[in-house]
Amino acid sequence: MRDIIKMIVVLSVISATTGAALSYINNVTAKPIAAAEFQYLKEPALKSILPAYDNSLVEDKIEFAVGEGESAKTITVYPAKKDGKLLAIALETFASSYGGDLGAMVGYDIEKKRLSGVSITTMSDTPGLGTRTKEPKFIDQFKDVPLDVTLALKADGGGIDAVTGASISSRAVCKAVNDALGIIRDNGENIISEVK
Amino acid sequence: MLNSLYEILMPLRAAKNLDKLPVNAVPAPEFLYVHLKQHEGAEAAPVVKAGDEVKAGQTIGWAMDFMSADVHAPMDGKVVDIERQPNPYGGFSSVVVIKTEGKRKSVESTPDPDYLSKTNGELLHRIRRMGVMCEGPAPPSIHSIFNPYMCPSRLVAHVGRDPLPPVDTLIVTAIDEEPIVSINQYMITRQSNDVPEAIKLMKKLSVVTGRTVLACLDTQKKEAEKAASGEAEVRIMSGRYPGTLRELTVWRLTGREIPAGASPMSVGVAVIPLRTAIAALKAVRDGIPQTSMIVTVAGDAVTPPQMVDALIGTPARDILKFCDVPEAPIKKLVFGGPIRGKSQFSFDMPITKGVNTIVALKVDKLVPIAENNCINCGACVEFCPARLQPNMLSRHCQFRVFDEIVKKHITACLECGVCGYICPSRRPMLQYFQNAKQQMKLPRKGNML
Amino acid sequence: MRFYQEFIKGLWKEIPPFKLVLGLCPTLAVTAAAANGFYMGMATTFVLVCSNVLISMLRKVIPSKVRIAAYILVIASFVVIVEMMMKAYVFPFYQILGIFIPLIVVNCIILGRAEAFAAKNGVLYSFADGLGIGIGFTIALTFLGAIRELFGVGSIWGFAVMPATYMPFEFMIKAPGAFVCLGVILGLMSLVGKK
Amino acid sequence: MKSSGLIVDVGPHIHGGNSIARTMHNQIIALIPAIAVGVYMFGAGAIRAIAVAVAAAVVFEYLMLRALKKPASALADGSAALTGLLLVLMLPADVPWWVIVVGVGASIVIGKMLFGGLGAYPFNPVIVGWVILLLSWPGLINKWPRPNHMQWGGIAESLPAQTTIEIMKRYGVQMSDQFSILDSFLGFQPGGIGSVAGLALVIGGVFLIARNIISWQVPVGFIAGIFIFGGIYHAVDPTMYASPLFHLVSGTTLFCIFFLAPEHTTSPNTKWGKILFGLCCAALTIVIRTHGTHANGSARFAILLMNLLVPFFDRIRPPILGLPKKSKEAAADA
Repeated sequence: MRDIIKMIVVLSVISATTGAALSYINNVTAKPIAAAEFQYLKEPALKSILPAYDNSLVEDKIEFAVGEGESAKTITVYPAKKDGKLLAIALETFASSYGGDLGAMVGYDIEKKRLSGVSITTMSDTPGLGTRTKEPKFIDQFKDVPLDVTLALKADGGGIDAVTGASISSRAVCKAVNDALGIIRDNGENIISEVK
Repeated sequence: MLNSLYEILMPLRAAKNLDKLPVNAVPAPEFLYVHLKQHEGAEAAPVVKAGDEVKAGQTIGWAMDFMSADVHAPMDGKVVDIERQPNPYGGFSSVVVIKTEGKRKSVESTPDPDYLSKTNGELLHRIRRMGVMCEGPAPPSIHSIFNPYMCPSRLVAHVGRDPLPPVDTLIVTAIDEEPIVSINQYMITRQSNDVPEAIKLMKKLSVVTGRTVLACLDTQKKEAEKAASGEAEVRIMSGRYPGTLRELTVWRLTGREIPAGASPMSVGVAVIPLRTAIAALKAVRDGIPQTSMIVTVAGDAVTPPQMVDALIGTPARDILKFCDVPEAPIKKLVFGGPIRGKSQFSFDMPITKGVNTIVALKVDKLVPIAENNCINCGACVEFCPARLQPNMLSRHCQFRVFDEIVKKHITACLECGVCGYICPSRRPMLQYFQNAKQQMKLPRKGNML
Repeated sequence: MRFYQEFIKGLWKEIPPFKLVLGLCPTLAVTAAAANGFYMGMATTFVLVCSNVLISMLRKVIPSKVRIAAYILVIASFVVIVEMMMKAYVFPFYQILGIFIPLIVVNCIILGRAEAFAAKNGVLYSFADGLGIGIGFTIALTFLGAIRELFGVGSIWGFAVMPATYMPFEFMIKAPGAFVCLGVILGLMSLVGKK
Repeated sequence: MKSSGLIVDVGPHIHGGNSIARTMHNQIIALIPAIAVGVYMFGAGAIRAIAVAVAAAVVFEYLMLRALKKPASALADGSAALTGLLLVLMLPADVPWWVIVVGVGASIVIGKMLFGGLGAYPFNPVIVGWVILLLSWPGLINKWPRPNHMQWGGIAESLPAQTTIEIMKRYGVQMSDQFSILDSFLGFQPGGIGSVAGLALVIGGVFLIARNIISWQVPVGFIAGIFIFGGIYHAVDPTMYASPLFHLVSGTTLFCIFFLAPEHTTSPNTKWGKILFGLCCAALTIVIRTHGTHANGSARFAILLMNLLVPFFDRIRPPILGLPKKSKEAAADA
């Protein structure tokens, strides 16, 4: 009997202590984590694809609903402004790839009416193979693409050179960018007017 | 003749036309070495001593238990010595050395034309006294075939099973188990006059309630039908090797599978080789004891193969000399068939009642057998008559995982040697199994009848 | 002296994945590059040292019947702390190690050392043991990662060492390559140990 | 009694004459028609590739035999040469020499010798080597030269040299309808050196079966499976799924059927096990080809996966002779 009570007491004490420690640390680190996630995940991607801007992307971002019925979803749009003037917008789209979902941040230059760049945000493909889609050699092919184009790999009859050995990842990037192009084509005016 | 056996992956077939060869009697050598253990069970007790004069057919060894049979002097002569010598089938046994005199004489006989009116017990006793045995490494005597309960070694396999059913099928087989062996084939063509009477005697001894079958090779159908003359129905079977084994003969003729280690009596079948049946007939009717063997001498060192009638106790050297076979090229001398026979270390080894064949092989035809890897080709699984997995069993044996082989029913192995014959890796399959059985003290397959 | 011995044994005699053959999950999963292996090893070392020390302190308090549950609680807490700290202050490391950090909880090296060493020895020796084994683990993971990276990518720690014409042997940085590579190293280690 | 210097051992005292060397040499002989067609189609490049592969295989085997302290005489059985030959026949004729060397090395060292050599490996070493190459340099070993004498009325000229399977996967099954099955069967299709020529492979396979080197059950089961499962798909929707004949003559299907699937060590032993093994390989081949991404290597992946299940196929076997009825279940468990 004494053993059982001892067990219960010891386990309870350890659980309570660790629980308390964890919740304290969670509180302390919540803010730095959120900041770090934006800083390391979204910001580099946005910086690489948007022209120079001076506003805070986090504060200015808006949620925008696109599609109808089953394909309805909410996307986050980041506007890039300089001196109060809207230069470009960026939005993130996803496509399923070799190792799971692949996220692409697509920037759109409002002046030129062309893509200002594409950057891969999240992917879990094979390191050294699928991840090579992040390299400029591949990703820079999406720069300055006009709105009315549907992108495809050369092997599929399009104009994009796939990363050797990673045609699935390359195809997924194409699809994500195509999605973004579609969204901008269909809703671009609305988004721009809302952002302004 | 044997060269045809070196066919790649071809099934072993019974040798053709060996039974048509003339049979010459080997003249008596100067010394005969008559083993007192030529049978299953205990060694016979000598009833002569050094210096005694013996006559052909005189009893020199007295059977000591139910499984064994008496031993007779094959020739007139003088007992020189009784000594321990290596037995061709392993171990040592007492040998009566007889110095023979002059020409080979016929055996004295005590005929009994009224034998059919005797009781079975009297007949079996007389057969045993006349020393009639089957062939093989540990040949059973004819009386133990009909009474497996009386043999301790047989009894083990029957413990815990239902009592023996009455014999409803008697199979007299004129098929030799192994390819070169041709003694039973010989009987059906050359001693066909005695066949009906022998079958009748066997029917009486086995108290058969159902049918009687004379099994013969498909090449001998006509002769067999003539010889059986209505005493038994003739069934022909192919002479493909593992199928000629006694167990498989029973299975092919009756569809009954004999439990591992048990005798065919346990499924109500009695199997008698034709040669043994005729020898038994000669024992009870003519009173002739078994003192000589008809031996096939073959192998690639022997061209052409021959059949000779040799006295029991004649050393292999004298038989080979009589057959004009030079000894120098012979590297392996096998008593018995080329698959399951027993290889001998000396040309001086005398023949016993178990020896029906002498196979002499040259070394250039022998293949190196070694503990190579099994490549899992599956040939042994395909050909195994017991439907075992010899490839796995041999690996267990090789690495001495003996518990596993018992679980995998190695007791059902017929020790036919086909797995070793076809193995492309040249693994010593049969050796593995025999060794494992010995280690685990499992019953070995002898000449189980 | 004994402190030194407990420390040094983890570096060769009981080096975890190669000699103890423990903790294979991270060994196979994260060693596609030398740097990944190193960071994973460091994170594991931190958890290992902390949990070893704490469990060694509590070893007389914890009843033996619930010891595994208690160990897991302690280990899991440290792992979560490591994860949150990394996320908050060294996010790039977190990005590399990602989902493998939570797996440290079930890394059998940590539970194994807790059970086999910390539960029976004093705090100081447990610290030495945890540090030694952890550093050994780090060395092993870095070594394996370096080999796989060298052949699979042509670089070590991100620096290209193979000539530009080298066609990477990408099998090495994929999952089956990890198995083969680890297997070969294990075989060579036991060969060396035999002599 | 004096010993006469005779050999004393256990029977059987004679041997059927089969040997590992005979098995391997016959398989190499059976590959000659396929090699001949490959050389005719792809020219000197094919000869070069084969020479490199066989030489590399022998060298690797020799080194491994030395390293594992086994007698080097095992080289003579030809199993190493056969492994190298089988691997290179699945590769394009213009593949760089070092790819062949690495692939053969992976086959011999990782696939074969590290498991204990001939008879001990669980996976077909040839496929292991090929998979390692596929994981490492997919671009190099899936880039097919166009056969020298190929005439595909117009359509294929406009396409890069892809195997018929790749074209079917990429452009739809209508495209595959335009290839002549007979042309593909005779070898007029892009692909590996020895795996394009269906007729030559069938000749080799029939030779092997006739010589009793491989048993007929695996190939027959495999072919039947292709017809059954491919036929089911084709019957459901002919516009979506290719015909079983197309599946049979394209890709490495026939090569796998006669040379990779019946490989002794990695295929089942029992009659029904072999047939079922062939059927399952075929089913997986069709499924991978129809729904998977690596359509080109579907048959090889199917065999690789089925190799894992060989011990289970081996349990499908007849009851042991003379075993009492009640323990027949026990026999099945053993």
